[in-house]
Amino acid sequence: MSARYGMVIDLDRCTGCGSCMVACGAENNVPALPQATARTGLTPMLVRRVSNGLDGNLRREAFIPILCMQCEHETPCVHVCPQQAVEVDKATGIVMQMPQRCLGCRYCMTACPYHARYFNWWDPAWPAGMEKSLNPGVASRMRGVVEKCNLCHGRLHGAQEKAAAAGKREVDLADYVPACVEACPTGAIRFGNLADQNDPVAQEIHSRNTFRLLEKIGTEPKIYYKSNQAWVRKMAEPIGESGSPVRATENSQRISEVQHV
Amino acid sequence: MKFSRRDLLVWGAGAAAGLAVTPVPWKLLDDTAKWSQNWGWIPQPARGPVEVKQSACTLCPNGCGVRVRMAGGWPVGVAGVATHPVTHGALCPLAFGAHQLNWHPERLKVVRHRGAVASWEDARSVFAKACGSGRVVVIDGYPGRAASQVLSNFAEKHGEYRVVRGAETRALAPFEEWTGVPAAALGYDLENARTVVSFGAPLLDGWGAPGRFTRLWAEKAAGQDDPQLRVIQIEPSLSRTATNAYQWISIRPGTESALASGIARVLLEEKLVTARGPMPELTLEYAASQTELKTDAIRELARTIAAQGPVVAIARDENPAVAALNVVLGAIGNRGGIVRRSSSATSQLIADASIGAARVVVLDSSVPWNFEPATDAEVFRFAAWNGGPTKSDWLLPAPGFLEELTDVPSAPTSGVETYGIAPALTKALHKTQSCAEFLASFDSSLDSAEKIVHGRCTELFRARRGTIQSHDAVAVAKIESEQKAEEQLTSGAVWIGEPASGGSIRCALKQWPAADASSPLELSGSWPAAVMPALATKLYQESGLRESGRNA
Amino acid sequence: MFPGVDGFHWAAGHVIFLCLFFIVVVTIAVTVLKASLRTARDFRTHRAIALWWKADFAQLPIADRRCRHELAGRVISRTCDHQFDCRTCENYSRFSVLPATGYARDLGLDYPTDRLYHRGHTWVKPEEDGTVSIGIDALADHLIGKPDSVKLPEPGDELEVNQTAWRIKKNGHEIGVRAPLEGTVLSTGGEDGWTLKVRPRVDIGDPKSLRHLLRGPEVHGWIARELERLQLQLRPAGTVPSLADGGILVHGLIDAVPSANWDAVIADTFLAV
Amino acid sequence: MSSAALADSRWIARGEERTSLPRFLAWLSPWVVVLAIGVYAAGLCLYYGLNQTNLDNRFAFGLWIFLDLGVIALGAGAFFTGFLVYILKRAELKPILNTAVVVGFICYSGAVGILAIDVGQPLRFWFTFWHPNTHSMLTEVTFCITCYLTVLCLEYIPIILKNRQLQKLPSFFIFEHQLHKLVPVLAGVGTLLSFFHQGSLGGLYGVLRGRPFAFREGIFIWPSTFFLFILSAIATGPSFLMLVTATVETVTGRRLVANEVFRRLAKISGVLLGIYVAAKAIDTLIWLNFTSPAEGFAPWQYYIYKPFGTPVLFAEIVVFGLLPAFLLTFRRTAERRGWLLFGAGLACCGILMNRFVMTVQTLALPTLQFDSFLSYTPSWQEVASFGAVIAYGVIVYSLSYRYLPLFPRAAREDGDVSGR
Repeated sequence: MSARYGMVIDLDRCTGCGSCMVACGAENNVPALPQATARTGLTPMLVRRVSNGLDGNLRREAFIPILCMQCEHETPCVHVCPQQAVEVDKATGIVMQMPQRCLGCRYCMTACPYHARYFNWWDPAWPAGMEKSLNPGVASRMRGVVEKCNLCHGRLHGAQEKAAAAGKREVDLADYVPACVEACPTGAIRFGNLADQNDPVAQEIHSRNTFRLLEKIGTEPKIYYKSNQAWVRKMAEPIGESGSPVRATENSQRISEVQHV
Repeated sequence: MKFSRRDLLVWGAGAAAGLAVTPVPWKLLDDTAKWSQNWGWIPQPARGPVEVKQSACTLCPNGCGVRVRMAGGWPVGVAGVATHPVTHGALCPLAFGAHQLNWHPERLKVVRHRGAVASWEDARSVFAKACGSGRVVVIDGYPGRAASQVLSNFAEKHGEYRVVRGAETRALAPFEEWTGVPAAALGYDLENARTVVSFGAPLLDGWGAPGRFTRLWAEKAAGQDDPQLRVIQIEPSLSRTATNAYQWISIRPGTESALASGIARVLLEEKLVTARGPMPELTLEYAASQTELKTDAIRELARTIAAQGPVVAIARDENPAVAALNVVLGAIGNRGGIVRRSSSATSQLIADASIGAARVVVLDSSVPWNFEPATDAEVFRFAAWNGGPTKSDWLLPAPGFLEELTDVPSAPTSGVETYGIAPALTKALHKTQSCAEFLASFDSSLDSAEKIVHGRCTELFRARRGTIQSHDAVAVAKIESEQKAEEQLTSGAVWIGEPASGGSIRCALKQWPAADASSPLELSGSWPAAVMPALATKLYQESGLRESGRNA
Repeated sequence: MFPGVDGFHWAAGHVIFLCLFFIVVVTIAVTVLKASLRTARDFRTHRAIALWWKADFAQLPIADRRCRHELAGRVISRTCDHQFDCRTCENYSRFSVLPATGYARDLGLDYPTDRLYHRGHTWVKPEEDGTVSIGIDALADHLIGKPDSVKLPEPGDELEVNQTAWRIKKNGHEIGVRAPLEGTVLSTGGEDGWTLKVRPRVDIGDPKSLRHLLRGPEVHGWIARELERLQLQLRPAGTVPSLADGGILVHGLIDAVPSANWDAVIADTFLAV
Repeated sequence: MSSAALADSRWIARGEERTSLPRFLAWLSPWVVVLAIGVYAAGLCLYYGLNQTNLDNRFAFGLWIFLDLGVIALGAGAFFTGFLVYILKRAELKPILNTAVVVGFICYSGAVGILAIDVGQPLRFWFTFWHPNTHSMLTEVTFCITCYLTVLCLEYIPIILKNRQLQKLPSFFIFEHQLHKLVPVLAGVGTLLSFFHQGSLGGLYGVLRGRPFAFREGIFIWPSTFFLFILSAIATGPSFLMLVTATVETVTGRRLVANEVFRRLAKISGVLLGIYVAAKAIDTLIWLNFTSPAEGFAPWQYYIYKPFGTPVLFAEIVVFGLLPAFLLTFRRTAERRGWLLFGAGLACCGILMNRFVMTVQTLALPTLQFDSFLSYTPSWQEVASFGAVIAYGVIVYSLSYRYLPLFPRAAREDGDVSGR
């Protein structure tokens, strides 16, 4: 039976510490290039800060980790890549980017609704000697190719080898934990096999306050989010959907009516 | 034979057509693409088996357990230790890039004397000479370690030993006077608290060992309308903790003391608490005018605080009023409050007081980079990384991340006593020496840090108290030998003492403390390393998640 | 894409797409191949030469494409549509029987009547032994004067009618003189050093085989027009053309009037493109 | 006459008057400078990588893609004229055919040249042929453009071989002659290819369901932009040919093409533009009222970010669509050279604006709640490469005009429209 790996990210638990970003960068040998900016950097896992749009003591912020959404249906990047450098792995549901085959046309980046794809604008480089600390499980990418979150495919590969050595066909999820999931100090990011009905994560996706980003465009992402706060859930909707900034009063239980003199 | 232009053309076309049917052009095409995949100037990780080892991160005094993936003798990845009794597998974001710190461009590789490259011999001879001619002050930023013992032993003979405290320890300082228990022996029993009132303490943003409070909050509070654990954040601006708190009270900056007094007054006036404490002299109206809150809001806040006990108040830094509020709340020595975790810790001299006349000041590498002693003495600073301009005369390269064996005493805010060992996992990249090694080499009568660690293990085994936690918890009493105990600790296990017993502290606070206007030293409490992992710096910058990225 | 490549699977999209693509590629390739093969065939069958002249002819100015019968005054105006090869012209006999109204003038140039003339300013003189002599005519001779160098064909070379027979270099201009007749070069030299002795590939006994060459009144009409054109081309810029009165040409005109557009003069005279 | 000028004059078709060599070189030299700077900039991009540009992860497409789309649209005159002449047998357009082929060749080769810099790994260009994703519009574009550029080369070769000196080589001449006879086949193939890739370039954006500004529903596998791009390209291709020819006539000061040809082109351009404007208006209404709301996007959001307000939409449809359609169609304006060229110019600006908006606005608009509207300014390297393509075009066209029979003399003086 083929697996469908996915996540449920509990945004109420996310404190925006950024551990997932750093762990992801270290796992995937992301170079820290001084010349890169917020718009040219490589952040396969990127924590975005959002607010309810209000000021003063009614203001609230939340953090939304953005990674490849692993779209299941009409995967936009797979659809547009001219040379099959990105494919949905039938066995795992992972949207696999193959930088070795990438031409660097960046069409997939324009196609991705979530801006979860990154181009290597520079050759990767590390301070002298630091290449010794690179993760041997992941090859570094050359400049001119697109990369993104592959759900720590190196780790999946390790787990598959381990399963094969033990004569098992299926991967034990205890062996396959993506770096961001492992790093999250609050357990906000939960990872599981959505095709397995016994998996708690698979059950979680049906709960009331679980949602996905831009659900209406029909890409069926396998990364789910969860929040008990209405204004945070609104963040998943397309811009313009809600019309005006979210009203905080919908969330009044959690915001005390402390007033200024 | 004549060779006409036409012949040349025909020959050329024929050659091209002929070449096209051979594998040559296709092979060349393929090779160019392969070449683009294997550019020589792109560093590729060395392939090889990965082994996982455990140690502890000693970049700050919280000593979180780390699981380090090693390849070819070098660390290639850091993760938390799920079975760690304090962190439960969590780490601060910076730790995930810490394995790259040893190659940080700001790594100190050679001895420097006022900026110029010098040698260890130069440093030694100057130190030896100066040592013989006057008082030596040794300053430690991470007290309680075996290395600290070496430092203090040396200082006892040649001068004085002082410590630099982090903000979390400074917040506990007022209790030293009121209870007679050193701040280093106090901690918070957060696991049993049900309401935590934070006066600006970054509880969810690097306060204490990150795994401890964030995990408690995530399990007991996150996303719940009526959480088991209420976090009330009193802070002027919307911080990460504030936005995730049960309540966020925005006050005027610097009026935490006034608000604490106001809350205490309401608690006592309305008899919301059973414990007794001194009534603050300041009126509620004064607190309201200071904080720019309405008096009703303060009353409401006090009622919310008292509604769900046990309650503990946590100050960001030293704040006697917040400490006194704890007394009023009955949090001292009680379950869910401020507890004494250790009976052994002793009071230490604080370095931020005037150092006095000294010939030499030695700063251990654990001292935060922004701490500059106010002295005319010759300053020897040990550090693994260069944090920028410094007044120190000597910069001595100290071992970096996981380059030396050290032991890990209890974290500053921990409610229980712990002990662990952080073995060196990687060989030193440069000719480095720790402060303890350096000092011990001048006095043969001093025990080395390793010997002290060994002694502590033996002591711990003989005391037969507590448990050793690795995959499972084993009572020390059930461990066969002291070698076994030391072996376990060296491979990442952590010793945990017995939980603090209630009422072990007697607090004698007769009078509400005077408002302390002095703002404490701006010292980074959580990440004293002079630099951040390059990856973290970069990712924070690119994500815009943190403006400065300094305090993790 | 192809079987054997990672992750290959046939799908309707593949089939349609690849079929279309390969049809296009094959069509383009076939087109190029066909053009190349036809080119090769034309060379093999000597059609190439005829085609080449045909194209050159098409590019000649209309004034240079006058029918010989117009030159002789048999018709008022007619443009040649047979590339000056009257041997294949079905209208030749229709017009050749008409009376020539052109009159003979003293051209001041020597155009012996025992020779036949080609529009590229060469003459052909049939010899008794069945060979012919070929040389350049008086006007060309006067134009060039003493050439800087002459590149003659080697004995044994094949000449093709209307193709370059020999090349003359003069004052930096390269002049290709067209052969009036097809045949094999027997010898070179002769009286002025560049007359060719040629064994024609056609039977000169047959009157039809040299029918494309000018003779009699046609020569006069033709040279008169040539002189007129020359005069127009050689006049100093800005002057009004004066009518031709048959003044005697200087030998070596190219040296005498260096300021003229000799490129155009040579092209028009020797039917170059 | 200097020997250089003499040598040069031999390459000019006999009987054609061209400006003197020094004046011609003086005209070329600034363009050569622009080209040289652009080639240097392109070299920087190839050597150091695309960090030389100001493109970024959000603005992954920029000036270059706009240039590609723009010149390919303007170059549509080449295939469309070929289609009209060879397939629909409109022989009266023959005089413009050579110039159409050259313009097409310049546009397509320029676009392919820029694409070679624009991709991150140009050495892997052939991967698309080896692992094609048949679902991708870009695969279709790559295949068609590669094939069509080959076709254009094959159509351009006979024109080159007609040069006075090259024609003297019998093999060249005969090959030209034979190839020329087969050009109708190539025109047919070119028409097929062009219809597809002009459409696929539109489809490129239309399939982006993650970019609501571009996303369109469509017919079978083709979104509506597929058809709109074809329509707009064939509508403005002839206009661009008119502009080019008129510019050459102005620069050289001689009449090259009969007025009748211009009027014919204007009529074709105007009528097609009218159809395009109508289709575009209908498509816009469907998109704003049905497609976007179904995806959850509020259409008014697209037009609140300046400078992309509703005036842009209005300009695109009315000022650069409806107006030139009228100017080109109606006899009274079409007969006046000034109005005619004004209309043609508007049509060309309109298509450039459309391609610009489709590229830039699509990428600049936010999709997620927490996205922001972004802008981007091209780096000098991008601008220089852009300039190089234009300079390349001018140089190639100037050389072609000077040395090749773009407007055959015979056809002009004989009034012989069948001239080869």
